[in-house]
Amino acid sequence: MKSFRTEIENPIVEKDIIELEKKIHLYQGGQLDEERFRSLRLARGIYGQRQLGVQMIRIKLPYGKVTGNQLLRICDVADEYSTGKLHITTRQDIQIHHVSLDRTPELWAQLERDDLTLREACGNTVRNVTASALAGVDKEEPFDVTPYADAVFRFFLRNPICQEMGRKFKISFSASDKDTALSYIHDLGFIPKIKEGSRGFKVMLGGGLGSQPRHADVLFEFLPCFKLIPVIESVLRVFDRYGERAKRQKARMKFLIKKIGLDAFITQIEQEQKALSVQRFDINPTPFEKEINVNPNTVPPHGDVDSKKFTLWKKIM
Amino acid sequence: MKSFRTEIENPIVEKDIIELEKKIHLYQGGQLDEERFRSLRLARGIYGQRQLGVQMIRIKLPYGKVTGNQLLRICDVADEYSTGKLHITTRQDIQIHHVSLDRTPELWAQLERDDLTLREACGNTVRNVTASALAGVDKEEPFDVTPYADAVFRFFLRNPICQEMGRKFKISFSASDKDTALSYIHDLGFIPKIKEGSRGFKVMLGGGLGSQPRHADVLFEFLPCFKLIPVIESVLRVFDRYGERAKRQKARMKFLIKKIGLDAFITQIEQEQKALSVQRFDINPTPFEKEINVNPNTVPPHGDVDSKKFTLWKKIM
Amino acid sequence: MEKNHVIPQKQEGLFALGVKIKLGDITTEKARVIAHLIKKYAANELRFSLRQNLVLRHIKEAFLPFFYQELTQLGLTDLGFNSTSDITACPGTDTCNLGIASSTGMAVELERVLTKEYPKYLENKDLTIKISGCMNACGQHNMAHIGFQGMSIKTKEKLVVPAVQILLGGGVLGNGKGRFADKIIKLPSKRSPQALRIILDDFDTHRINGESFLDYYDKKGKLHFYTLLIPLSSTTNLNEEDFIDWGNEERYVQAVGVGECAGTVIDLVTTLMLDTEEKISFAKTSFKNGKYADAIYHSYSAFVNGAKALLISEKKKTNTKAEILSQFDETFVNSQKIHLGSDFKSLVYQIKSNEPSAHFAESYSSQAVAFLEMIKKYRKKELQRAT
Amino acid sequence: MEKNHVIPQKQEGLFALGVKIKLGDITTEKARVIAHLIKKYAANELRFSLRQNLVLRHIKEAFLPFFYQELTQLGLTDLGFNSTSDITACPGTDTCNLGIASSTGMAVELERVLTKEYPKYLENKDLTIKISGCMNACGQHNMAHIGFQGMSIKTKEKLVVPAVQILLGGGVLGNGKGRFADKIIKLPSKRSPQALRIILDDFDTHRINGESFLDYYDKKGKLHFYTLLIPLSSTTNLNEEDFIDWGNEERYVQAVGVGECAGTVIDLVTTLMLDTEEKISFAKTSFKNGKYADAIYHSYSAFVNGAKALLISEKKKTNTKAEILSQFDETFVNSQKIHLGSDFKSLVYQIKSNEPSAHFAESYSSQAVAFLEMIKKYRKKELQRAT
Repeated sequence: MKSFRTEIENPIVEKDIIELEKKIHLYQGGQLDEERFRSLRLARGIYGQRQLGVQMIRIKLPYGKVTGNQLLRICDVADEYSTGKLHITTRQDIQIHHVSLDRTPELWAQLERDDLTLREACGNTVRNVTASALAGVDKEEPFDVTPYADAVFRFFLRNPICQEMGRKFKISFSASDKDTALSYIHDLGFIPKIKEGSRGFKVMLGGGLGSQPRHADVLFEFLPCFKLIPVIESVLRVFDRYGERAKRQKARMKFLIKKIGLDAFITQIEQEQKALSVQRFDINPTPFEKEINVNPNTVPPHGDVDSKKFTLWKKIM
Repeated sequence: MKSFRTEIENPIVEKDIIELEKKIHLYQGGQLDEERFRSLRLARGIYGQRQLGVQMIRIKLPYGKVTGNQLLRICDVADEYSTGKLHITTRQDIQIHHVSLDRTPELWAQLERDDLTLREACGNTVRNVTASALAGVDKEEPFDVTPYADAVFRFFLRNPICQEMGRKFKISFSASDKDTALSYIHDLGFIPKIKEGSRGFKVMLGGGLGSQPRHADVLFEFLPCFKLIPVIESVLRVFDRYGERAKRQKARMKFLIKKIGLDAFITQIEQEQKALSVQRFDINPTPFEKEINVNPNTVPPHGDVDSKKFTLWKKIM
Repeated sequence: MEKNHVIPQKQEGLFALGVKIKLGDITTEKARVIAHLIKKYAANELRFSLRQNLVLRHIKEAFLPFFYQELTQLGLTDLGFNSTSDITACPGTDTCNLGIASSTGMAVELERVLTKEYPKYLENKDLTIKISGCMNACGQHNMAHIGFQGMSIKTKEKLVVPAVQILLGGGVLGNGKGRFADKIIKLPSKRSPQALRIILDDFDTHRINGESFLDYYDKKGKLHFYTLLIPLSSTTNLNEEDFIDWGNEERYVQAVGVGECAGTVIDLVTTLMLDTEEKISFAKTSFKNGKYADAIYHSYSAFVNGAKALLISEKKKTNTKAEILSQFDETFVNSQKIHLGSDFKSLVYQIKSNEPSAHFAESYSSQAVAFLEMIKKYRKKELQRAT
Repeated sequence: MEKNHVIPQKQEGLFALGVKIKLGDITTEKARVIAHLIKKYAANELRFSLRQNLVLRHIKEAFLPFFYQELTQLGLTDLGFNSTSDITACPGTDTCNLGIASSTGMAVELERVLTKEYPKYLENKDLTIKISGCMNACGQHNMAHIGFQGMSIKTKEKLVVPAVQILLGGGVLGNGKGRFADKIIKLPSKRSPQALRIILDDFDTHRINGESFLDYYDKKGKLHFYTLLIPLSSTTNLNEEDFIDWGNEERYVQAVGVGECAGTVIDLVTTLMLDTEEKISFAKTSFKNGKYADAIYHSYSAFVNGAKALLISEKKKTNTKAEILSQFDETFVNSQKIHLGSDFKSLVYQIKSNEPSAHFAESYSSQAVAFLEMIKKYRKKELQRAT
């Protein structure tokens, strides 16, 4: 196994990538059980594909955001390791196909140089934390949910309580009551609210699509922001302990709630208080509210525009 | 795609391996149709495996023979690219598992350095030419079939008439009438005979196992040796032209013979005479009959042997 | 608010831009242009949306024409961002192991129908269409107003046809509430465009004072729509088309774990034409090396593959090489569509009546070259007529 | 002629050697020793046989003891080369996409039964047993005297059980002639050893003056054997064992193209024990970095995985983490098999009643270490007792 030089500053990430390379080598030496290798690589965004011998790679983009350089980096990786085509998923990730298993560590190392991760994009982990695409600019939003989605993403990445759960876990943040992030089909869906001037969330619990869809229940009409992470941690701990693990079709959290009932589930969450790693977690939105620097002022030259089509396209009510 | 330096003398083999590397690269770039890539790699001994992302490699050993160095080479390759375990198949090939697709060109290049091939071990081609394991030493054999099996293997390797047939084609040579190479379940099965002092073969046609087994028919009671290759070529040409190609379950030659009947099939073979690349092909057995050099004479020292067990094991009637 | 592609932001004077990306697939070439654009003129940030599109932000009004110009050059200013024609579809049989029938192929076809026959739905943001390739609903089909779920049906004669389950009545209501779609009926998937026409026509004609689709659906009830679509569901009047899934050429095979499963959408006809060219070059090399029998066989394969390419594009059967020769005569030579100077079968079967001499090898391969030119011209003419 | 492992060659004074290789699997380590042996003492040549064995050749009589000695050290002088106990089996569910039930697992079991209960079949060259994992017969099951074909059966309660089709009456007759085996009956595959005993006992007792198995089979007819085996075929009296395929630990799941399909035989219990050790080391690292909540969770996983390992080896259900805790008490603690000083549930659920302090993290992880030692000792004792 060609080992590449990883110029990754972050030692934890570097350890992750080198471990992936080691496990691929073990697997190809027949010394690693397929089942365990599968859960390991799924938790690193590497998914089997219909065509044999090649893999699909899912790049995790919290609330669907990329900077210019990050998008350029994704394009370089897609040309080098895949087919030069990006697929945008319905949960704001980017998928590239036909990737060789051997080259996934290298690919991951390159993405990390622009702070992009494959970590827990697939597998029985907390998947991408999504948010409405207009979060931060939506006229109807009480406040920008982006900082809160970001804090949740960072807090549960590599967190031991959600690395080997019974099934995947999906979290969404909607910008407004229009709920474009579809909270009612998520394990945990958050809708921003202001109550007596302080920020909080309406919390939807245990929704899901699939062959047996379930409408989420209202867990809290209003949950103050400092409670956001502790509540999520307690829900994850309960799901990890009581969630079904053998029968895959019955393993999503929606089936657990159907089995023991919402009240019993809430009692369990309350009993987790003591064990939580944090009793409150204050999220500071200011780094996300910096001045929008839209330089420069002069519009670059451009060909004349077909005014009829442009108006139709622009049509602002 | 890391390209490795191939120190292969034989330009045809080198071209084959470099082409495989190119096609893998195209496939991983999404520019090669899965179906076509599959038939290309199957014809180069690379087979999909149950575990995702890894391949099974079949090493083709005509009449099951290996020299010491060839076996050592196979072991080196199995340790380097696979799980350090060799699987002997019921058609005298060696299979190794859990191999990474990217490294198959390298693997093949190493095998070729000891004149071992992956070529046409799988896919819709002439598979390994098998022979009874005692061929050449069997007390009951009229003559050693090894030189004839070898000539057939070399003549049809890379031969355009059997690179993209409708289905696989299996040829066997039995050492004696005991027919341990199972001629009755082969597309073409040969049993050595002597008639008026000259060598020839009883020829069995159109046998096969699978879900609908068929007992082979007798094509010739006695076919002189110089006719062996021309007859095989004519059978392959007829199968390539009239064999079913869409419905896989009906594509083996046994189904064609069932459909048009043995007589019609024989007429077709006769009509191929003119187009054959050779009207007769003389096979020279002498290179295979060189003195058996069992050096040295002195038995190396060894621990004393449990005589009771040894006798049981040795028990020659 | 999201009336169309330009969305005013809460930050005065700044706008967000909605860019529709068909099936969420974008080439790196286009993505790079957009990356440079946002770095310079859109606060170095964009968001991928939950409808598989792009949303740019923080754009000053004065820059809108410039952005429109740049995006148009990338072919990314089609109307219909977040509208009914912005159909969500999972990769399905393209790259997913679990895909039973093609969702992307169907999405392309339904979008074509909407753009050509129901243009007003390009601005309708309230009605969504979603397609999944299997029951696991990665394409969210069971929360769409009109949903399609890929599956397969067995006809009486045990033949397998790609099929689709039609679902109606799903949707987001807001503030945490939403609906799941009801299963209405199963149809051969090639009839989904017709099903969509029937649903939209019925809604457009009987809808009163702009009632929403969901209100209309609840009012009419499931049975009403079942009866509307029943005629499409019978599997006794299937034609050849119905046996071929969207975006595919070959007959549908439900690849259920049959060893290595098939499933890409690369155009088979073009591949076969390239293959024919390759065989002709092999013939030349063998000829140069004095291997005349090999050269003849390569030319023979060139004839057969070239004929197979044309027969596949006409959806003809090509089960054996021999059948390809007779089918080609039947379809193209006897009908005078292609003039060879003799029938195709005797042209190709020269291989049986000639010894593998240098002379024959040469004439046979030049005939193969001429044949390839002829079918290339024929195919070009056909493609021009079709588009 | 091939009476046993040493076969006199037509070349006077030289012998061929038959070496039985179980399931045709040999490590490179052993193969290298043999390669050097043949280079020096066996004319630098060996042949792999059609029964997945090795045949060395050109060995002088004087060298036979030396070869016997060398092969014994490699564990390759088991009796039964080419005999009934030399069972042909395809890789089946180990590595083949099409495998429905395990053929290698069954072959190992049948060989054990033959070696222990029917030793004379180790010298019987006339009766062959062959096993395939599916109907494609790569294991040649339908040309064996006694054949087994892997499949699965659905019980009334819709549960899937690994099953096997028994076939009888195939074989090579010589000079181009041979027979195919008839399908006799379908049984749960865990009953194949019992089926083999019934067939061999019946043949041994009722066979007259050494008639061959094929003559006996033709004389008695298919129905005779069907009636013999009927009692084994009912699926109303299945036990837990019957739901687990040969060479596997977990309940049988027929992996039919379900996304990424499962199928290796690496011992799950050992993997879980290693996993427990890994979790304990993670706990230590987290503790050192002051991440006490993380350390506690790793110790918690160590408790659960360790318990799961023991429960699996006892074929107990381990559907959820919570169930594992109660099952462990029920199976090991209440039955006094393992003494913890308290029940397992309260030991592990300390996590719920303690804040994630450094003090608790430390005591919890040392308890986990002690627990791992205890189950390792228990498992070692169990394994000794079993073999």
